[in-house]
Amino acid sequence: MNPENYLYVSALLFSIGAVGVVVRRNAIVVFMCVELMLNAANLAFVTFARINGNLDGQVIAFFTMVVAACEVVVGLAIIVTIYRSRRSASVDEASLLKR
Amino acid sequence: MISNSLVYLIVLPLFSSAVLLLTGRRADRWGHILGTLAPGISFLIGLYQLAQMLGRSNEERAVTQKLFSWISVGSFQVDASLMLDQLSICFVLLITGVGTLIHIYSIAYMSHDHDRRRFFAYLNLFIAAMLLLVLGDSYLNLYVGWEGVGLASYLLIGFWNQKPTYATAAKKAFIANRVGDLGLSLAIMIAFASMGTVSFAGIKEHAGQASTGVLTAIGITLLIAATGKSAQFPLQAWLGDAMAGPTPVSALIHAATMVTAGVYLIVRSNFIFDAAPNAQLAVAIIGAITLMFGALIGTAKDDIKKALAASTMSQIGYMILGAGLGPAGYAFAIMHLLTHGFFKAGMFLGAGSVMHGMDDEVNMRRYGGLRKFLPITFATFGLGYLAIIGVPPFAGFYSKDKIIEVAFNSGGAKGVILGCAALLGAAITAFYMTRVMILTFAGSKRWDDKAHPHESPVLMWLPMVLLAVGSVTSGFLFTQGNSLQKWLAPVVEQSPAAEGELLKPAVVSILALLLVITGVGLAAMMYLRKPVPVQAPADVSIFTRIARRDLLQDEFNEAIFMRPGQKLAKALGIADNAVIDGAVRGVARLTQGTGRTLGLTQNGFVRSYAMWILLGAIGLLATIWAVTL
Amino acid sequence: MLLPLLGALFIATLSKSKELLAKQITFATTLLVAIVGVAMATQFQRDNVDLQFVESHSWIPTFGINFAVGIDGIALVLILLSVLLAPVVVLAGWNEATGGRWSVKTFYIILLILETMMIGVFAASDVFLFYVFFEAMLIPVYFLIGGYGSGARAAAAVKFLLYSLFGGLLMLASIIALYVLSGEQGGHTFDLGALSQLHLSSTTENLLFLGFFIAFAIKAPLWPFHTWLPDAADSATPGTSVLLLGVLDKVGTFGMIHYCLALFPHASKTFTPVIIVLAVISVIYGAFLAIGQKDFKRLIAFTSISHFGFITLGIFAMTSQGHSGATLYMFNHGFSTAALFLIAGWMSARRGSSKIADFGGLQRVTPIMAWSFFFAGMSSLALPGLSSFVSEFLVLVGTYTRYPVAAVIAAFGIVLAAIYILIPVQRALHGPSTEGNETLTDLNLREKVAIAPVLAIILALGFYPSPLLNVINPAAQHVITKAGYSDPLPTIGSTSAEKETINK
Amino acid sequence: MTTFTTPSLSYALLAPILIVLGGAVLTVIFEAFLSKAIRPLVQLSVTLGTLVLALGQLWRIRNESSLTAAMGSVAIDGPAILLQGAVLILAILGVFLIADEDQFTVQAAAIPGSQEERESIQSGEKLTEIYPLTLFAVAGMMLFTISTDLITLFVALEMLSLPLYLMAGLARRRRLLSQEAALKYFLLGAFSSAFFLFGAAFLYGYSGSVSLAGIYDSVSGGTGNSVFLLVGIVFLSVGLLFKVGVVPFHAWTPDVYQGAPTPVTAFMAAATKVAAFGAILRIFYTAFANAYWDWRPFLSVIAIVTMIFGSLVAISQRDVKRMLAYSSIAHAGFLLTGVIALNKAGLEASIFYLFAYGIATLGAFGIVTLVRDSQGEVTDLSRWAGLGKRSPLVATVFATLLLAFAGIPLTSGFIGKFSIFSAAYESGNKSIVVVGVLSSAIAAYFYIRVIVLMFFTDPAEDGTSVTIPSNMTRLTIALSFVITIFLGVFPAPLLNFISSMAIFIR
Repeated sequence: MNPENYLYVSALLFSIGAVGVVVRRNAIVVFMCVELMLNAANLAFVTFARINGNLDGQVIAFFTMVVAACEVVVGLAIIVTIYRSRRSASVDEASLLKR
Repeated sequence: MISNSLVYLIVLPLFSSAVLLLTGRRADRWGHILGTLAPGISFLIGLYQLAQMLGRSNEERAVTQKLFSWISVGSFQVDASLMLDQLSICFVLLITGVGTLIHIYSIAYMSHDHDRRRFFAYLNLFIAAMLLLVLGDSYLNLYVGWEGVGLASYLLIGFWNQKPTYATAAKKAFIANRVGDLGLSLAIMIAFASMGTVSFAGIKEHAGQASTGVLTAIGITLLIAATGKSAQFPLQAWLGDAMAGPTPVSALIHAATMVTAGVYLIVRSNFIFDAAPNAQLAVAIIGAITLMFGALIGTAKDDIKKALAASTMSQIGYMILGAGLGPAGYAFAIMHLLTHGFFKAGMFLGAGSVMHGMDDEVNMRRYGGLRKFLPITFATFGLGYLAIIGVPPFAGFYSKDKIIEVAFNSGGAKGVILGCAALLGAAITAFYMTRVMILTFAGSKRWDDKAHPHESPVLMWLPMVLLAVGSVTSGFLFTQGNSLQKWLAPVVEQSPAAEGELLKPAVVSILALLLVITGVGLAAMMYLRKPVPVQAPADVSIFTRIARRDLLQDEFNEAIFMRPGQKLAKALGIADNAVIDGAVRGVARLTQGTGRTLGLTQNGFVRSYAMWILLGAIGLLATIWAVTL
Repeated sequence: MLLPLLGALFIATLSKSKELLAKQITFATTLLVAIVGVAMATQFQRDNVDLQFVESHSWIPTFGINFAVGIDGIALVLILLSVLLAPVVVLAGWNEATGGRWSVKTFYIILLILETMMIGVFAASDVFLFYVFFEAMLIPVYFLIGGYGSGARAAAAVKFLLYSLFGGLLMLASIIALYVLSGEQGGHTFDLGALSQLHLSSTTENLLFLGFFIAFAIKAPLWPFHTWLPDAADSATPGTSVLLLGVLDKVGTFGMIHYCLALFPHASKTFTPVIIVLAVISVIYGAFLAIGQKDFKRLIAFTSISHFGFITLGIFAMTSQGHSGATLYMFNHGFSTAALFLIAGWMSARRGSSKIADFGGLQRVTPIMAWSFFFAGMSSLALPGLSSFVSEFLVLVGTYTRYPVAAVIAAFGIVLAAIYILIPVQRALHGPSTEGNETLTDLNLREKVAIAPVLAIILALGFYPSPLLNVINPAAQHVITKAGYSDPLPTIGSTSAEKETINK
Repeated sequence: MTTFTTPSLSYALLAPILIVLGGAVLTVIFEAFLSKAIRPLVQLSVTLGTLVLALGQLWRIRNESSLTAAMGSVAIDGPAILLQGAVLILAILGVFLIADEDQFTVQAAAIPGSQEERESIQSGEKLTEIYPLTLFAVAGMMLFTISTDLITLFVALEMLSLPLYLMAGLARRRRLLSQEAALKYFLLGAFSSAFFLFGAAFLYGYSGSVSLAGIYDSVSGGTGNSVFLLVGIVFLSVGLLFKVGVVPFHAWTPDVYQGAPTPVTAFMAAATKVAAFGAILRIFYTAFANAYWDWRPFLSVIAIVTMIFGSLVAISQRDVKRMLAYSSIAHAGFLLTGVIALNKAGLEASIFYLFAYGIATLGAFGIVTLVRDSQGEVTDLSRWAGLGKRSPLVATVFATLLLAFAGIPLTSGFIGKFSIFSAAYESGNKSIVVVGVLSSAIAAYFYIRVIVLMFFTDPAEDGTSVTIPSNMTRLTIALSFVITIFLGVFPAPLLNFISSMAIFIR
């Protein structure tokens, strides 16, 4: 099966994620969409690793997961504090800073 | 010939004027004496120079003195240097001589004014400037004196400037003069551009090669200058108001000397006008127009000084006419200038003395029968009167008739027209001068009893007497064996005897005399037979009314120049703020506006920010695609 | 040249309370500078057209920038102008610092810094250095206007600063371009001499020329870039206005000569017609607006616009008369405007208003003040025998020989000048002394001492301008020759008519 | 089955980063074990010590240059030294500001205005987590500027970002805003780093190598699918440009700058820009150098738009921190012109500009921390009116820094602008120079507006006052003032130093 298809999939995932970030209100969900985008990138890496026939791509994928994990830690922390002080996780309500 | 004493002619009065101005009130006690000595000594120097001159042969009578190099840039070289020749010596003597007399007169006349010192300072300044005007050896030096006398006249007209109208009169005079000066400066520019020099000698030398077009241009611009300074049509309007100045000023500046500077300029520039016939003709025409113009105004004026001013205007018209008639006329123009210097100054001083006696009343309708109260004034004024209307053997007769004669003989229709104008002018002159005489000295008293007319002190009548003597004798002297003509010959080329005389001198004289008599008679009829009303009658012909209003000269100027000018200034002021500055402010406001609008994109919603990023990314993809494919 | 700076530093060390001392030190410093300046002038070899008193220290070698100074006759004259005016301003404006936003001391510090920069901007022979002074100079002026001025001073200051900055940035773009081009043609440099040797394509040259010219036109100010001047002059203190109109604006016209012509001779040729037109417009326009003004300061400001029109005219007439005239004009205008402004300042300080209508009959009440004003006015309308006549006439003659029409139109400025000077003279000095003027006091000794030298110089140069002209002429001649021009010859003979038309 | 070789690291060259990381770990441990009483002081001194030490080490290796310091994933060369040095210096000055505990919440976890928050304030607790976070961020930034392969780049990116996300949320006052800033910064940051990663993936796909050198080779070789390259460049750029905050990836800047505690704002405004631009310069000058035909157009567009947008919007700002934020956007635009220039001059200019700008920014925000009322900082411009009267010194310094931003001669800003514009002009992008000049004219307007406000407007009596700065804050401000002026008058030494160093090695 043509590895390019995996690229299409990853592109699709990435787009879904990006659009999700734009359209969803709940901070958690937005964050999940970002994760989706990261994983789309992972998929792309792995695919390219396959195409190029070297392992660097795979390695990066692992790195990415670790980094993503760190991001989750920081991200959730921030989101939780917001939730605690605002009693809501909607990103639209956090819009005091403007103009 | 080189002389090194010329400069003192100018320096003395200049110095004294500076002293008087700078020392301030401290000089009040002796200011007038110093102020009178300065021109006096200058007069003596002038006489000395004359003696020297007479001692030399006709050709090398001119003397020069180079003081220092004034302006020297590239080919534009102007020295501050003086030149005294047969023409300027006449003026020097006139200025310093008459000037001194008037200074003496002023000592008494201004004795009550606590600013007398300042008055003398101005007078000295004027003398200095006027001397520079006639002594300068280049148009630029002349220009300095030219504007200098303008300044002095401004200061003196506005001497009593606490009266707003007087201040305005001064301003008017200065601005009118400035227009003339513009002409002069243009003339200098053209001259330099075309001949590369501005000195009389240089231009005289090159005038031959220059094209008629250039010469005409120079001539016309010079004429403009002359009309400004000499109150000729169309820049005559200021002279009437200039009578706001103290009477001695009117006598010295606005009768004897400054206003004749225009004549000097034209005669001095004879080499240009002789080569530019059109310009010359223009001069003659202007002269003719003005002599009629002034005369007509003179007939309607009740203010004695304004009447005299009008006559001055008209008499200078004669001179300009004479100067406009070319070589034949120059000498007579100058002659009339000198004689006029005597008799008009004398009459003005007379008028001053009358006002002195009538506590500054100027309306002739409030005079009358003054001859018994001011006998000397009457006598001197009368002599001047006879001189101006041209009764032989008084000065005016010789000078004026000569001009008329030359006018007739200048050939063709031109000659006839100009000649007739001059003759007619003579008649009108006779009329209005007689009117003045009668209204002032003859008839019954019309002043109210508060006034106590009395003869003026010796310091005032002595100058009048001397001037009267001048106005009696001068004409005779100048014409005796064409002395003045011969004297001036080296400066102004003499023409070969005027071709085909149209009228013999005798004829002219007789014609003139007849007309004069008619004029006198007419006046006598009108003002001697029935008593003169104290209030100027309102029910008079439209012509009289117009004449009273100076033939609408002011109305004309205001309508054509002043008001549009003011409007333009105001309009521009608004435009400047609205349009230009408005544009600038507009740009500023626009920028701010855009900024604020763009700022609205910052709506605080994180998702819209994300949207921006997404769109940005897509946009970048688009551009990069567009570029590569 | 560094003297004022030292003075400034020294004053900075003083305590606020010692106002008088600060003033005295400032005055002493400026006076000293003036003396040094004059001494230098005497050392100047007039017939040597190269830059003199040259000094050059490497400043930013990376960009080939040197701290290079050196002056020719023109620069010398303008430096003289600055150093001579400075003490006058200090003395004349003895008390104008009080009532400012900040301490008197600050005022004099800024003043001295400004003087340093004024000298620097004229002396610089390195384009970058010139630009640095050109821009940095704005800041002190900005604070002088905004901090010690009156009325809408903040707005005026901002307007002034933005106008100038805008022009300056355009110039910066041109300078960058020059720098890069010089790099392409053998070695980055900012040396004026080297840059003038660059080979530029005509388009480039035109654009760069515009960059410089607009900056200078704003500074000068030339119509239609002038609208900042009246506001600035209106709200600045008299002293500041004197420096602003008298010296700073000269940087514009100086720059036209020193940079536009030197760097872009061909572009200058190309744009000359346009500039001549603008200049003539400025002459007439400024005069008319001056006639319309109701306020002394604004009136003087507009007269200056008219005068700057003359200066620009003289510069771009490209004749030795025009050029020498223009440079001399800068000097004279400096003094006559200084006199006008200082006296107008004293008048309004005494009267508490600068509206012309509020005055009347001053000649009776305060003769000396009135006379000084009248005198200054006369020199402003270029009365022969006073300094500005010589320069104005030279400009006109010089212009006429190449652009007769322009000269003739500009000549009408003479008449208008008479009007715009005589109107205020009549309203304020003549007539009966009106309500509120009877009690005004005449000039005191300090003011007399301050104004006397100015009037003296005006008079002296009117009769004997040679000392300056001799310095200016060679330089001016040099500039013109470098710009590829030579005086039109006298057109004697029948062909003169055609030749004139050609010159048009 | 490949044989396993132990990676060889040249520790000397990596020492600066390692020192910082070590310090970071150390501070974490202290955080855990030291008593409240001594913690702040210890943490502060350790942090400063670490940074200074790192700087010293950096100085010792300034003439080294190697590609194999860490198996080819970092490059130690002139620019690397310069940029790391810049980061460290800015960090030190930044820490001086951060040391002002009064800026930070004591209990990031506590709910704003809650009981426990009040208690913890009364108990005189001090927040000190900020120090390890700072150190980690600094380490990340340093790594970002030197890393030469995509993995390291990505890791470094996250390493510098994550701490900043947190730091943005630690303000003591207006905590809601602060937290919101943190949230926005985090979400958008993560979003953009996803782009970065995706781009990286495609570049890897294009060249089959993750090292910039490898990408460079295949670009010049022209092998590989150019579509992958273009997509890669674009998405990678998105991630990078987001960090420096240029239009249209700028949206976070104003909000975060305003919401974050001012010292943090100062630190990230100054240091992050250096790091991010360091990386951008390295990537575009080495990896994409030969593909400039592809990326120059859109970078030019972005630069132009950014310069104009930043300057325009800044005019209408009413909050000093937002105003500075927009000005930083405009400056990012100016800096991009240096990238576009793509010549040695451009590189030198950019580095100089980064340093000069960072210093000035620190000073400016430092002053912002000083202007307070009872509620804490006053950032509303209208209440800055008359500052010049109340405390002339502070106002003068601030004015000077603003003039530096505006690029007035005799300040570092002018030299920077001049050098960067001339570099851009030299590379033939005349249009950008013109736009840059014009937009700096616009920019001048709002800087001057603030100056007018401070000096020529009379103060409103509303208790706005300038607190006596702590010695360290004072030091930062003083230094930034002095350096700004010095670089304006005698830039030669630094410029020479930079030009002697600024060559990328591949």
